[in-house]
Amino acid sequence: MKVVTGVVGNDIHVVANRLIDISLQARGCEVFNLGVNTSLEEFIDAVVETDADILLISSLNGEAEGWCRDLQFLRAEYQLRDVVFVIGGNLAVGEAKDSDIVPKYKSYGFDLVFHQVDLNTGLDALEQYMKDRS
Amino acid sequence: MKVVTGVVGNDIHVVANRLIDISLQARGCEVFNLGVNTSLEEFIDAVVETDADILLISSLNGEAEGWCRDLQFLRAEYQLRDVVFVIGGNLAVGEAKDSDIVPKYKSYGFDLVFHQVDLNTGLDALEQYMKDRS
Amino acid sequence: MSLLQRERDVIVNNEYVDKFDFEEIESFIKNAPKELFISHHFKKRDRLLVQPRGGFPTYKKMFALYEEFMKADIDVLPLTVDSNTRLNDYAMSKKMLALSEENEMDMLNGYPLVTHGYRTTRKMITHFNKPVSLRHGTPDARLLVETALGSGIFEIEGGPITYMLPYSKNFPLDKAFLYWKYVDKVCAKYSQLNEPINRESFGPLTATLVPPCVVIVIQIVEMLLSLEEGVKSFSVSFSQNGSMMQDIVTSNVIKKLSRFYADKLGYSDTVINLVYHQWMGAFPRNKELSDSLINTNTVIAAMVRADKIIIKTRDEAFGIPTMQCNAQSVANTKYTLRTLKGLPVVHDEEEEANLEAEVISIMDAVLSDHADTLWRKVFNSIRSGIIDVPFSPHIINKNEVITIRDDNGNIRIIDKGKLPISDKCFAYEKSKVNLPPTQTEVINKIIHDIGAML
Amino acid sequence: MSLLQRERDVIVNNEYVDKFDFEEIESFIKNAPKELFISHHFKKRDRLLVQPRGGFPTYKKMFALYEEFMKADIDVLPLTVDSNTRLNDYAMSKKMLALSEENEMDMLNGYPLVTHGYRTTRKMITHFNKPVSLRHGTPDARLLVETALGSGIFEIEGGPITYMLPYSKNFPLDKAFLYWKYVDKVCAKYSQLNEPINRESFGPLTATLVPPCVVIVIQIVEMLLSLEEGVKSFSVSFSQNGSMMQDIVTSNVIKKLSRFYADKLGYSDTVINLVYHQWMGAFPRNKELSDSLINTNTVIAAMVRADKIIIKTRDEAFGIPTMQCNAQSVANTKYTLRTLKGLPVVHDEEEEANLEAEVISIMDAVLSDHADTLWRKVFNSIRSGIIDVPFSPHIINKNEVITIRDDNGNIRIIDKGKLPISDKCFAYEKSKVNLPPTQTEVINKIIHDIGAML
Ligand code: B12
Ligand code: B12
Repeated sequence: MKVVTGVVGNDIHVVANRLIDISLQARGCEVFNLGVNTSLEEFIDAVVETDADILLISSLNGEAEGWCRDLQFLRAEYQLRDVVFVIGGNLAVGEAKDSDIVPKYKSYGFDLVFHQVDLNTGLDALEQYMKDRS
Repeated sequence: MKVVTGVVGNDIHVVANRLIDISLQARGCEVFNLGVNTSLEEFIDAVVETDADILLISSLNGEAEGWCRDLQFLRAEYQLRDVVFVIGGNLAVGEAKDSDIVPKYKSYGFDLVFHQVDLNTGLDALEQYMKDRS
Repeated sequence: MSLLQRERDVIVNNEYVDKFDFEEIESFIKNAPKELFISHHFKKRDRLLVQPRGGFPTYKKMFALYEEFMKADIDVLPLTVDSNTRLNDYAMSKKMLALSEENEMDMLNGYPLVTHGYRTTRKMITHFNKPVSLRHGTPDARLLVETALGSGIFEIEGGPITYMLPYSKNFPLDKAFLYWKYVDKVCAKYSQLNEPINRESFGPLTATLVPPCVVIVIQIVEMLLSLEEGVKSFSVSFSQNGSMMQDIVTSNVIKKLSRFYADKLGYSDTVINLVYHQWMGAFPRNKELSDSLINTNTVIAAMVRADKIIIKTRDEAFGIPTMQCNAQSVANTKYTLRTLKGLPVVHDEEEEANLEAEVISIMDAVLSDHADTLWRKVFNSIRSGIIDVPFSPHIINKNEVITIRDDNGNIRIIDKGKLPISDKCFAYEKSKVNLPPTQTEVINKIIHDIGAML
Repeated sequence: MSLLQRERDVIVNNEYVDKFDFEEIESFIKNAPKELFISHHFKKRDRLLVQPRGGFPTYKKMFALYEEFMKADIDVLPLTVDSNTRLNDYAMSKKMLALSEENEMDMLNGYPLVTHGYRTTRKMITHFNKPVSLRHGTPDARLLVETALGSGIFEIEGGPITYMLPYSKNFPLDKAFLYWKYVDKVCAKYSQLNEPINRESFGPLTATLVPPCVVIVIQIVEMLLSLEEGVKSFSVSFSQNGSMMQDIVTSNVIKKLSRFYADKLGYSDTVINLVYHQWMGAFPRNKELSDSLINTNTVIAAMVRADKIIIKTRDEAFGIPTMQCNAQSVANTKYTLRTLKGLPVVHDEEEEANLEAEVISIMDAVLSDHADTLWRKVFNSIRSGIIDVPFSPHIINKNEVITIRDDNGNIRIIDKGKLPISDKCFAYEKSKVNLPPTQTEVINKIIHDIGAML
């Protein structure tokens, strides 16, 4: 399984990113880690380039919404229907409820949304999702 | 102005009692301080004996309700209609609202009720009450 | 039948109490799980044990409180007794318990242990299988302690001085000494069956500007009185003074001197532990600030290297805390102790030397009293003001010692009354404070200092 | 016109910014009330100054935040800038500010200072008349700082290293040095008009297992770079390490050595202050526990005798705090500092000697680099790993140093990478930890240690 990962936008919180890298590798994935401060376009480019199965975006500093609104257009434009789009971390400025956040990001084109979900719980859910899908 | 004061029941919180003694004296009262751990009967006896104008009871440990329910009967029995009955301190077990506490103690026969009221605020109100009355 | 046993039979024969089955109690204690004994937990010394205060009138509510505490990973469960039971007014407790049960409203400020009895209470205590500490304030605690031990409560707080001078107005002090001798004897007796029963003294006293030397002397004296009767596990205690340094100094001196006097009088086999009470004086009427105060106290407890901390709640200024609030306080304290690392070991030579000298002077005076027994020496010392507790409501207390805070929050003696401390020590104390010029200002300063945490 | 002034004219000529009136700004600063200058408050040194973090997108909400803070008796107001402005993405800030204003919803994680401009912002700052501290994280802060100074913000946080290595991935480090030289020059220039503008370095860095020697070296180096440009008031800082003792040791050494190097290089007229940051790593997802952590940090800040403390809130793990929550945190901290008395002065000779030796070795290596200017020496040192910040996202950072916690919570170096610390010091560090046997276990321990406060 090929995974492109990184932190979206002008966000430089790197600690989670390092742990995600380690965890994905431990789960047997081939990881392309773009690191922090990555734009949506860079992510999409990397997905195309590496022919990835999963795009796993982190956002910690509350910026995600501003960056991810256009995902649906890019997704259609590049015809990336088979790639699984995942986002996780801290997906709002200030405190927010799951029930607001999850539908919103799904409407932007994400398949799986993990707002303030523990990393392992999220990655377990991702694995399950990939299994159910194939 | 003669004031009988003390702490009612099996209550031994003495600090407020010492301060009340000092404050009443500073306000020019003649103070008969029965101290802590004083029963309602002892208070009434002292009021009769000293011909006091005011009976100022403290209660801190939450016991007051158990002891003061019978005040109305004693008040009637000894015909103490002219004496002003005051109670203050912490008048319930656990946290309680003024709007519950004040009417309850008034129904027991108190003229003035100060639940968790600062001492000086209470004594100011008492002085005002005595003025309005005469 | 021994004299003690005869006395015991009389004590437990009380119209408010079910018949005691001493044989059954003995076999219960013999076979009780080690977990119930705090002395067993102290042995491990792997962490600072956390204990709240807490008592509700009904069995049901007390049980629910313990459940909340267990969720917060508590170390020692408290059983705080209501103030009527404390003053042996079982009739009032019974009446108020009935009212509490009928109206689902708390008409008592604690658990009326004697009224519930040991058979009922033991069910609860063995169910939770945690050490329980009896918190009361009772000059005559004989029946209460018999009930507690029968219930599985293996830590008994109090003593003839610490549960008298702050907790009573008229109770005869000489009687208190004899009643507490009884308590110690019974604890010592049961201590031979299993792990020792722990006795704990109540160092906070009136929690109002009590100078550390008085606290330490009383702790040592009560300890010695217990050890005389055969107690093998004893906790000395004190509460936050208002200055971190004074807490550290008090801790260092109380540890050193309690061991010193125990050894000196031939009790070197006794295990002595230190208990720290979070601020026992008036709390701010703001729950957020109370939380801050509580946490600061937890940090200090860790710094003074206490073995157990007794905690307060954010509801302190308002009344008996709700169980959720109390359990939250436990959880917060456990968190702070878990994450707080790398504590320095601190000493202040000068302060420690001064405090040590004060304690030794007073101890010398107590021990050289002409009376034949220790308790009578202590009794005389209190009567004469050699031991004098500020703000005690008790008629026998001299009430001559006056204290005030210095700029660093330390409690300093400005009038030593009959305390037999040396001129040098007294001069040291006075040198630390700038006394206001007028008597009224001194009184205002004292009122201000009582409210140091407001 | 000087070279600097020509550069300034270019900088402020930006499509997102209103025209700058430098003359007007100069006269504003000349006549600004002393209260706006934190350097003025530091002089009094009568208490530990309390400062939160905080920034909201709209002027209205920012004003309301300051009002809340004032009620809590704040000492220093913060102005935290959003992350787009930090990376000079003014277009994005503008767009998101507009969205925030339209929808009454915060679409930015801070106050977009450049977008609002100095004329608007100054109204707010002079209205409250408290010192304001600029918190950002911007490698190229030239326009931002010009705007800040024009607004009446007289404390500028940051520096070429501390606002680069933790805050950026690709920004060219050499440029950052030059851009920060500009900032320091402008600050120094304005410092001559009234009280000095205070510059503050950001010691927490990535807040993730950074060893104290690296923090201190970076603090000293950034200080020296500022002093070179004529800055007269500088604050060094660090954040809670995870061990009280390591905090105390770090404080003692940073105070001593920052003074030492300032004097050595001829800046003995500089005033140096110490700022302590409450725990900057991951917070527990439980607000009660966060409160406990915050308060513990306040106690430590007082123990290490900092001049200012920068505080967190109980909402830290969740997101930007509400203003009420933030103000409550200020009130709690002020309460603790007001009631906490009698703090001991603590030292640990062995630890201090070791840390001092480490810092001096690294400083020696930096200063003896062959380059001609200090900034180039530092630049080379970072590139070669003589200065190396764990968990930095920046491509230039070596990322070779590996640290872990010992049993007392101290951060210890287990792989020194290219840090030029002596064998003796490195042996000392390693002697403190029991390294797990396998690489996986080491990684798990590091993950665990990052979450020390969870
Ligand atoms: C110090 C203290 C003690 C000391 C007392 C030493 C002594 N002999 O005085 C010790 C440790 C011995 C003690 C014991 C107990 N205490 Co106590 N104690 C306190 C504490 C911490 C401070 C009291 C104090 O001295 N305050 C300083 C003085 C100056 O203020 P004050 O007493 O509040 O009085 C002010 C006002 O109430 C007012 N006021 C008082 N009377 C009057 C009258 C009038 C007319 C007016 C206008 C105003 C007024 O003016 C005073 C000055 O501002 C309070 C909690 C708190 N307030 O923070 C608990 C508290 C009063 N104690 C309490 C209890 C229950 C007990 C115990 C029963 C033990 C237990 N179960 O926890 C025992 C009591 C035994 C007994 N027989 O009464 C409870 C009462 C609970 C309730 N009402 O629901 C409190 C509130 C703690 C709590 N939250 O559980 N206590
Ligand atoms: C350390 C830290 C920093 C360091 C970062 C150093 C670095 N380069 O990494 C510094 C000090 C530099 C910093 C800077 C800033 N920070 Co910061 N920072 C934190 C802090 C305290 C801890 C983050 C951390 O390292 N956690 C440890 C890691 C392991 O956990 P994590 O990041 O939470 O990730 C876990 C989960 O989110 C999850 N996860 C993450 N991604 C994904 C993806 C998937 C698919 C799944 C399933 C799970 C998952 O798994 C991870 C492991 O458990 C948090 C608050 C907190 N959490 O306590 C704030 C926080 C993230 N920062 C915040 C902000 C706003 C900033 C700043 C903008 C400054 C400011 N205005 O306050 C700047 C950012 C500048 C920028 N350009 O982005 C905010 C975000 C606000 C919001 N979302 O509303 C937070 C929440 C603090 C706050 N309450 O204000 N920060």
